[in-house]
Amino acid sequence: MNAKSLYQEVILDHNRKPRNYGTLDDASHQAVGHNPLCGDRLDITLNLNDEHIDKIAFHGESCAICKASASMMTAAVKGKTYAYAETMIKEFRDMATGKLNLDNPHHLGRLTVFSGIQDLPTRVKCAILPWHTLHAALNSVAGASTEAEHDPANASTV
Amino acid sequence: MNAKSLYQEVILDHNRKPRNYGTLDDASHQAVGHNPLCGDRLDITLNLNDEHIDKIAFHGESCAICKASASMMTAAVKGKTYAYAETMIKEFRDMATGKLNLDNPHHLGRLTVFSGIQDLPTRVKCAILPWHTLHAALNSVAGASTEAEHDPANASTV
Amino acid sequence: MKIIDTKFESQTVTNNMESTRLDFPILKLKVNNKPLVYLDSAASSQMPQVVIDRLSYYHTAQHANINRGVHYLSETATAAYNAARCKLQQFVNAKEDREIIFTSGTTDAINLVMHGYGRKFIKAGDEIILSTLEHHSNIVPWQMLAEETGAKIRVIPINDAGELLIDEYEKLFNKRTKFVSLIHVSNSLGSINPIKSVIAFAHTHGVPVLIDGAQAAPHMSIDVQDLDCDFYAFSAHKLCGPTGVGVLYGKEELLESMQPFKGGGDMIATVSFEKTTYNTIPHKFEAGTPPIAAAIGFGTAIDYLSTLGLDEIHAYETDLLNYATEQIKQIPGVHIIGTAADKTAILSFVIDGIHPHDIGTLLNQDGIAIRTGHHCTQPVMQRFQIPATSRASFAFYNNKTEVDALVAGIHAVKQVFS
Amino acid sequence: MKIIDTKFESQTVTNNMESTRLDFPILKLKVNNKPLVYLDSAASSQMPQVVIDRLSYYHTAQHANINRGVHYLSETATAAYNAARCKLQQFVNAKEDREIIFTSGTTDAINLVMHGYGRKFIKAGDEIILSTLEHHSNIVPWQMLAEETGAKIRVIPINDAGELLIDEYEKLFNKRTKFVSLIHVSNSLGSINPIKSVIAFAHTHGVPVLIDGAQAAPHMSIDVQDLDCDFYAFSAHKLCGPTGVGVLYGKEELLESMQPFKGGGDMIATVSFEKTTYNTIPHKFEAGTPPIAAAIGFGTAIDYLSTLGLDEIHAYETDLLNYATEQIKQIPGVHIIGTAADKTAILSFVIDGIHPHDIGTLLNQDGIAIRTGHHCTQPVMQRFQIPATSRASFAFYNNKTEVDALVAGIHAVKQVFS
Ligand SMILES: Cc1ncc(COP(=O)(O)O)c(C=O)c1O
Ligand SMILES: Cc1ncc(COP(=O)(O)O)c(C=O)c1O
Repeated sequence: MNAKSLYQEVILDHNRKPRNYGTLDDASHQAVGHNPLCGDRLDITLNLNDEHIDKIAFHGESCAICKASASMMTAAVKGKTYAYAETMIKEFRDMATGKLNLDNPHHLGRLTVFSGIQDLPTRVKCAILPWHTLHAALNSVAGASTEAEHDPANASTV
Repeated sequence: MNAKSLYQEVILDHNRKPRNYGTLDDASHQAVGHNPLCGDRLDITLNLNDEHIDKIAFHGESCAICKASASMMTAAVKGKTYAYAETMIKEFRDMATGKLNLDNPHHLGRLTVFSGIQDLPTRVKCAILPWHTLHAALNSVAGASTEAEHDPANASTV
Repeated sequence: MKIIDTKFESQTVTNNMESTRLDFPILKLKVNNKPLVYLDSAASSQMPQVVIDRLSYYHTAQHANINRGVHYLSETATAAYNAARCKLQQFVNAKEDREIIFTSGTTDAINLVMHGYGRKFIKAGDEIILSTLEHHSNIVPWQMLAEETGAKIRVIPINDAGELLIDEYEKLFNKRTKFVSLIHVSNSLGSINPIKSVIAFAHTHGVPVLIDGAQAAPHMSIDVQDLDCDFYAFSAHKLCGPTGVGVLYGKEELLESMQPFKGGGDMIATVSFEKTTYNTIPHKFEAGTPPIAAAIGFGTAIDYLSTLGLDEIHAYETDLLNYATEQIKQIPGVHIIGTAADKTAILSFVIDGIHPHDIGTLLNQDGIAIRTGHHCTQPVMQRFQIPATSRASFAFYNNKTEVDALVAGIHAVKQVFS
Repeated sequence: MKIIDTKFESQTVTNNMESTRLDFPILKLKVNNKPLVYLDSAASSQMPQVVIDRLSYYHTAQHANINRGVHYLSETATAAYNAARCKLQQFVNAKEDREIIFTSGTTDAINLVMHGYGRKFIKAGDEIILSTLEHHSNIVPWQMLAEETGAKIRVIPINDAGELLIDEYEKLFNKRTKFVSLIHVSNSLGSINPIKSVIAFAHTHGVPVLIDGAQAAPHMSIDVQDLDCDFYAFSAHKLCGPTGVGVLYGKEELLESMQPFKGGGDMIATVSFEKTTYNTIPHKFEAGTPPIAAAIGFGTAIDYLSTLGLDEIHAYETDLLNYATEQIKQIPGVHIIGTAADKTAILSFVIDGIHPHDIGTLLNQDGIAIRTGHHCTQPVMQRFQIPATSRASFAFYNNKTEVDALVAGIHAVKQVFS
């Protein structure tokens, strides 16, 4: 897949009409993701209820790849359990860095549209940032804000 | 001239039987030459009488090129005037660095045996050290010891 | 045959400078099946064949460690290394070759001055003047110094065009002002600063000035004696030379007065555990085995550029810049950042609603290499309240066809996002 | 044809290691009409064709500035640079690739630790342990630190063979001991220090240890996890790689705890004039454009050496050393300096009544390249009360024929002075 087709498939939809865009006023968990080297910044707020992600929202300033990734991610994890989301986070990161064999069973669904990102190494971190931030949010103390850049997993990708 | 013939001509004689080797007890001028990068060290003592170098002596630890240069130098400047010695110093330095045209008149006499040194750039400083030290001695306050390494002329050759 | 034909053609079609692109093998690459359009020379320039060959020749027939070696290879390598120093001396018209210190790059050079001059002479309460335009490499070292010593940093502001506010600069001076460190040409905006008068003013206050010339030296002729700067720093890899080497020019008296930066071999005269004495300049500041091959390659790059002529390079690039500026500013939604009256061929821009990174990735799809991001000048980004720009930077080996490709590429990017 | 014949011949005559000399174009040189006999690899090794070619290829098809570039060349160069880091990681068996910092050489690496660790953690009255064997690059930085902070330097003495006195080492420890910085293999004598036990002892006192591996890494396999050293430094140019690049290995926790050495681009996370935050390791210590090409070439050199096998190299060179030692010590009036039980293939010697510089110049007349002088180890010279030595140093591309040439050359030198 080349960059243009990646852009066309993903952008056309999610960049212009991002899903779950905004902030939850009553969030139980939240995190701020920040990629200082390219200026991307992403806020994620979510409500974890009985291990389920009841509600989730994101906003921020970022490139189209990051925004589309965030938008599709929120749609994909909404209503899922904490454990399910963590599995997706791991699978997405593996896919983006070329470590996931998509022929094996996985839970990424339409998110496989991002598999081409592995050929654009400098953009991998854009696609991954929302997932790191979600991971940080899921593991945050209620109301605490975590800088995803201090997450060692993210640190190694910047 | 290759290195071997330079060595043969100069060494055979002056390295084994250096002229004016030793120290003058009643020196009017003196200097210590030091090439820290190769460990060469040379003491020169001399008596300047009515602008003439009446007596001169050297001793020290050095390679054969330096020793032979010192030995021949002392023989050459003994009895000469301060001004004449300074002219020889300049001519020798120019010859060693390839700047003297030996076809023009000069005062170096048998010292032209060192003209081949210009093809051995790292050894130029060995041949020149006695001349820098002589220069330092001639311009020293009576009895003072000058470290030739602080002479900018020498400093630029180490 | 083909190469000669092309050369002939390009010489007749445009001018002589353009034919230089044939000297650069990398410019023949295809990227994504499109001819490479390399517009990232401000980040790093490409290398002409003559420099590539010089490096190979050095490693094939001349290499050994330099200084103090009495054998043929060491003497040959030493002579070539010293010759490179003399070429650099002439290139910037320094008075003495020992005023040229080989460093590992501009960053290393600025850090050398910070450690060697700053940590020796700048004290708590003293002030250091920088500008909003600085590259991080001319900010962070001084911040480190300020943190260590308690000195203060004062910043010359810029206007909306990206030009220094000289009045404000002059107002910054007071008795505590001890150093000025200033970028010659902005790497993110292209602004050429009026450094000669800036330096003269600082000198009326007895304050020494370091000029970060990383973006100037490749594009205009530099005369450090005419400028009367105290230090001037630049990197080989932006001058068609190798990575890993750069130059710090410094006035002899200043270099002599400074403490060494790094300790090691060759920078000493004598060493014992009781007492160590330092070598003369430039050696005092060149501890350890230097980047011998890279310095020699740098010398060859300087020869190459000097043959072209820096004034000719400047004129050609200015023409290219004007052409590109005209084209780009006509594209709806595109805004040029950095519109100083006096500029080198650097074109930073933003496009409404499209993030620079997406622009960069999509242009690359068409073989066009630009740089996107903050360009190591976050204060400039903050000044213009943008996270990043897209930057096309031109060298003498670029041509108008490539500008046209960039313009077409930008239209295509807008199409994707339309 | 000729080359293939020679190769075949050398393979049958001796062994496989010797045929490697055909990979090194410079070894085909004639000097003063004699075949070059290069016995100065301890100063700088030569470069195999595969590394020369790698550098040319990089400049012909892959160069751009690394990090943050979204275009093809920048991504290619970044990937190649990172791959080189991973090769180095494997080469010394570091746990993480981010524990490998590219520096401009061993000297730069040691200075990095001095500024980054020493200036942060070592205070007045603290003690730093070095040894008599150290190269100036592992003395002067610590003297600079001692002068700045008021720390003290303690020195491990050596015996007449050039071996560390381990008992004396252990006695140096006390509560004020804060750092040990030790040469792995002496560059002037060849002594291999028992660093594993030295490190273990320092660790019983909670003291970190830096190992200067400049002369060890080229000649034996290094496992930093097994050694448990805290830092390990070496230079590419002694490992068949280019000048201008080296490596500092450091344990992650230590590197994290240190302050940066040089400020500049890429070593920061965010910069403003108010507050700057630093990037993660290794970037925190790689300010500015690194020696990209040289690091990539270093990686190729590491591949080359790893294919030969460091254990095989060590065995071959030991055999060569033993042969050379036997030959040289039989020459009347010649004295070997450095007779440690455990040595790399370094042979320092003096000849009665003949100054080393004269020996070096005369051997060069026969095409034989050795190094003469103090080898940046003046304290070793002081210990043996000599101003200088002649040093022949061997690499895996040398052979016994060359040892014979050296022996014949020494006889000829003695003849001149007879
Ligand atoms: C033992 C030792 N340490 C340090 C160095 C310094 O290495 P470099 O000059 O590459 O910085 C050398 C090389 O001369 C050496 O032999
Ligand atoms: C203006 C300016 N200063 C300093 C630097 C740093 O140069 P280097 O990375 O070669 O040390 C650069 C290059 O990025 C630059 O453009």
